[in-house]
Amino acid sequence: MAPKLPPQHTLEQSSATTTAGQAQEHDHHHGGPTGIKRWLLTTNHKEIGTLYLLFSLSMFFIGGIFALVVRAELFQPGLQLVEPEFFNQMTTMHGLIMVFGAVMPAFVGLANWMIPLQVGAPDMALPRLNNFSFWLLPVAFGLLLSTLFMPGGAPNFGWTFYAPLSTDYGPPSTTFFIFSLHIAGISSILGAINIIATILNMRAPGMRMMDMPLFVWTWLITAFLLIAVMPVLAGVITMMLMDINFGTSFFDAGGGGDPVLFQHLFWFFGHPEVYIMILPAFGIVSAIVPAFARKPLFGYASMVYATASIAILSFLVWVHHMFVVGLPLAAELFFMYTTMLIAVPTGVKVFNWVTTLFRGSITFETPMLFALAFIVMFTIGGFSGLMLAIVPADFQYHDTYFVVAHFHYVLVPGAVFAIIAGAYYWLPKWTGHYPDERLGRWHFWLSVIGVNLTFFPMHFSGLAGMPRRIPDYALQFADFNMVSSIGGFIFGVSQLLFIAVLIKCVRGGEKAPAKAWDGAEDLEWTVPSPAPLHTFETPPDLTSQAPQRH
Amino acid sequence: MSGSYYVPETSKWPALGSAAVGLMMIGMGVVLVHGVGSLVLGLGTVAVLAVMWFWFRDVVIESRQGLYDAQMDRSFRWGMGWFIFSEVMFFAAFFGTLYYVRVFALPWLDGEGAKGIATLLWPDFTASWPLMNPPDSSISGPRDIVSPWQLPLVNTLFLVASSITLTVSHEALKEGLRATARNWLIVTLALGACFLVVQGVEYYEAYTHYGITLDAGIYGSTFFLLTGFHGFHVTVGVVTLAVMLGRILKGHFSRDDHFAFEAGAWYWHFVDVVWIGLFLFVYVF
Amino acid sequence: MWNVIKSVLAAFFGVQKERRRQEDFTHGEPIKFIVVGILLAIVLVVVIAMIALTVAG
Amino acid sequence: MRMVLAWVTGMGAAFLLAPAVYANGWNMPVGVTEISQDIYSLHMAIFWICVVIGVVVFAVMFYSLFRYRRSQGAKADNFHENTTVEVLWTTIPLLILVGMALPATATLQKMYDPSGADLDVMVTGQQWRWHYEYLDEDISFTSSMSTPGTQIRGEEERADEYLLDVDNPLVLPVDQKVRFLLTSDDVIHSWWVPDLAVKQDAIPGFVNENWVRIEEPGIYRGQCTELCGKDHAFMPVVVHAMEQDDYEEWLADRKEEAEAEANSVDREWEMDELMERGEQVYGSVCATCHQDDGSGSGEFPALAGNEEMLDDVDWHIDAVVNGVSGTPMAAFGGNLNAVELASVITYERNAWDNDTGDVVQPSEIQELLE
Repeated sequence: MAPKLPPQHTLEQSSATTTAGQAQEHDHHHGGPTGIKRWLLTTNHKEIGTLYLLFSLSMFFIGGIFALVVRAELFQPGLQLVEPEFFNQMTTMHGLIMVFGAVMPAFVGLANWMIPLQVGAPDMALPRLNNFSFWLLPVAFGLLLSTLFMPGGAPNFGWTFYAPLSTDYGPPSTTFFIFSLHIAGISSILGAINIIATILNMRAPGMRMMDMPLFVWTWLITAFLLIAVMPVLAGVITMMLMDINFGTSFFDAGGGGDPVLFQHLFWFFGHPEVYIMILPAFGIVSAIVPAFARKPLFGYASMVYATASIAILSFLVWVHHMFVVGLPLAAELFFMYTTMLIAVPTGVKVFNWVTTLFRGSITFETPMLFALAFIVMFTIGGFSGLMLAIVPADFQYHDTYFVVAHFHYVLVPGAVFAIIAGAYYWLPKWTGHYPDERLGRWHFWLSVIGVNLTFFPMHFSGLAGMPRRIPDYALQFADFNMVSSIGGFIFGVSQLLFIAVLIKCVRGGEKAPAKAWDGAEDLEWTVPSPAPLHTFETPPDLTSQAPQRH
Repeated sequence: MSGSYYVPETSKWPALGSAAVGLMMIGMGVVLVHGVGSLVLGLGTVAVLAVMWFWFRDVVIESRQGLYDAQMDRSFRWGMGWFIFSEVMFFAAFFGTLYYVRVFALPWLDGEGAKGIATLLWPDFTASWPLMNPPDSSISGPRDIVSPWQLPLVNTLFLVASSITLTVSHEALKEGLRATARNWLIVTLALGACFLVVQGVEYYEAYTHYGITLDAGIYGSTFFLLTGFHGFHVTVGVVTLAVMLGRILKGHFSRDDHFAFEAGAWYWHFVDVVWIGLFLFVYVF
Repeated sequence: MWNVIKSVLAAFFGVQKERRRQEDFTHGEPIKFIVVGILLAIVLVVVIAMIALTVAG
Repeated sequence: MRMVLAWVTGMGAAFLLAPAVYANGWNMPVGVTEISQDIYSLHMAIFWICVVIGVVVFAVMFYSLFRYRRSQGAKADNFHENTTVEVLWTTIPLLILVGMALPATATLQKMYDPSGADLDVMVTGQQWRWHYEYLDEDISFTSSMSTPGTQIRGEEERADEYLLDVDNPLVLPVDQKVRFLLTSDDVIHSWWVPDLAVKQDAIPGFVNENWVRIEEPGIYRGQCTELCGKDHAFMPVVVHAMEQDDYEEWLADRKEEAEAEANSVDREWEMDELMERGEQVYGSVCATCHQDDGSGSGEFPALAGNEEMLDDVDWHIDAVVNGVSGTPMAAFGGNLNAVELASVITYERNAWDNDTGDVVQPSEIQELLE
């Protein structure tokens, strides 16, 4: 919208400074700064996407090392390697880093790279804000990791940081932990706003909502969830901050508060958060399965509806994390029923994927392998989730390794496998080269074996009675834990293969054409591989085309 | 419209901004935990404000150079709309806290309702709202409460009036009546400033005369949580509108191109609505 | 209006005829669907809550 | 393609193996209460429903993966919608869920009825031990893990009840409805005994209710299941269920002991007596933080050679009875009786070369407590 006012002195003053340079640069796309400055100052969605993905990958390894410390200590009964205080710091940091530092930024990175490409937009809607969202993350996680070196150690109260263990009884570093979560939260909210604005406003002419690829749909809904619940997290940690530093009594019955209030607020954030970490994964799998089955996704519309239903239900089920805190019977029943309902849309998704495979023409490249493993193992995680929804049974499962098995099945072969599948799927678009198929298969098989060795026995140790978050355990759990630890190390070490694949793929490999996979249909496959820095500067006009999916 | 979407080439403000945010947060943490480092906090705060200044300045300049099109305008609208939604959820958490405490926690501690057995631990406790005597007798509750029909009512009138004057100003801008727009915006700002002054007086009285403090149990906790964060938002709103006034004085904005002003107005109305909720549930009921 | 409610219910259930959906997405006003969607979500919550309260006695 | 086949058989085998493994005693215990047996049946019913659904879905999936390989010349179809099957696979799961919700609701209603209890026990979680109070019997005691540090550090062979043994188990009669009232003095703990199917959080400042009617005498073990700090792994729960007669005998003994101790408050205690009793109390209550040898750990100060404590006996008494604000040191005035307090303070002032020679008499403490 051109300004209709006559130019004023501000404008004259300004043209002498920043914008003159920028306006000039606008015509020479690759004339920007180079080296580290290029990455610091970039506003390009692909570069920012890459930054997110690399950040996430490094956090994945840091969080992974923390997990291996935990698994090493649990290899045998007794205290061998670390003290309980440090063990608790490791479980806490592992959870926080993996949730907020690895999985979420990975999905945001994929969104940054792929959403503009999939909707035919020149970039994200608000490119500078996009860069800000990213650079807040290293600040947040630098601060979080620095708590490890503070007196009293890092946060040691679990990634769910229940009050009053985290308030009256937390280490001094808790205040810094709260601020680091604030920063990460701001980053998530701003990132989500950007993604929503991009999806709603930047679609190529002619692309209707129901023409959008499912990755875009799932991210639209994820972004909505993020904007709805990250502020609640910000609120609850602010209340913690005040209880710790300013003498308030939000979570102290003595002053009229309630420790359980913390859990209500936390899980009102936390349950949608769980779906924030899985919905984009559904989107990725919904892209890969049809591509390698060479057949349109079955039930596109029901996928969209199912995603929306899951999102709505996610606001109605938070208490299922709190069935044993002692709540009125009506509350337990309400939340049991709503939680069970989630099984319906989730089941629909699995049925749709399976039916997409039916009568396809299937090949098994690495992205497809990871996507198929996702379907199987996510479903196993879904089953244990259904079991956990049954309140009386949950009384026995709650806070045991059964729960640990459940959510790791959903998050590791679920979210993480989907991210890896997405990386293999889109690597040709990012680098112009196919990832090494042989190494990819090794990576896949070792990961599958490692993951199942690690987490399957946890179902048994949990049912047999092993509580979560303990550095030492009774003798009857010894065998399960030994297997889990071996599996953990196999899984951890085999991720180094992923690094090898990535490096090889960036440096060279079989050249990929624009449409790198013959069954892939979305818009990103119409631009060259590797995608040039600027794409769709003139949006593709889809109005004349037949709708993509119908 | 095709191909005209403005993508800024590079900018140093985002990276500097996150460094500034980091500096401010570290400063705040060091001040709270170790009681030193207010210099770092001060530097960080100034840095954050400076980055905001320069960043928004770039946006204003680009806008006035005509680099933005209708699509960019919609991006800003979606962005601001969803940002306000996130603020709504932030306050929702606090209102939810107030609701939970009043409807569940306190009656339970007093022996009412499904979890009333908690009263075993607090035999002498009687629930009331405002909570004058917290369950633990070592926590001294407020001695008195702020009457809603004095300063808070005045403040309600200030804010409601300011919403109206701001709308008048906005309408005037849409009609191209710049002087009128400017005058009503000044009135709005004055009302906002009055609100803050009254709020300050009220806090002073709460602390010195009524014994309503942060450590006066859950009443003081929720009182300051809700009014404090609201007051902070009013401050931000006042600053935003002051910038808008500055831009009007400089001759920015046209009849149909003044989204910055409109966004500020959205924000101001949001803050106003939150106050109505506060007035009802923190003061009146 | 009845058509809007039917479509929203179909969406809640997750299944709808392609032809009907095309109609909704070409002719319907989004705001209607959003409002009805929110209302029906509230109805769903109330219904489940009523069941839970009745069972809990 | 062999890889896919291997995968199909591998995953299939794992899936079929899972139930077999379940049957081999790695499963949830059936337990010794009606509720625990109900829960076990619910658990198995849902498990088998999941297995059946899983087998059907994965069978279709792996059949498709095998049958429609492009390498075998499969040509892709183009269908992508079918209202009938979509309606079916939404409706059928809904019905199955309703079928699961009904028995779950019934069991839950049963669990939520603590009325008509024969015996009330107040269970209080403390970092890191449990305190039990028999509300109508005027008996209370602390129950701490008795597994020695030497076993944890591997200097001694680990016993069968490694980490699951306590000095004073909770003793309950069988076939009686026992109501638990759970709370906590510090952070949230959770009291769990799998065989009794009771897992309930202990929330500071609030009280939770739960109940059991144990059907068989025996010793049932469990653990704290809510992260409660450093020694979360080391606060087991042991319930000793007895026939009514044995229980009453135990109760009488306990009462007698308590009475004797109460009567002895006023008499002059000898140093040796206090040291002996003090060592017991110290081992049960203080050693988790301050260590057996008084050397302290982390934020918990050493007591051996602790000048602040040794120089000022009144400060020491105040610290133990009322706690030290701003530190994790809790107030023990409410949990320990005068004899226990006096003896443990005396012990701390004379053990590990502290040798102050100070004797703190129970009568002194009793005055303070009153």
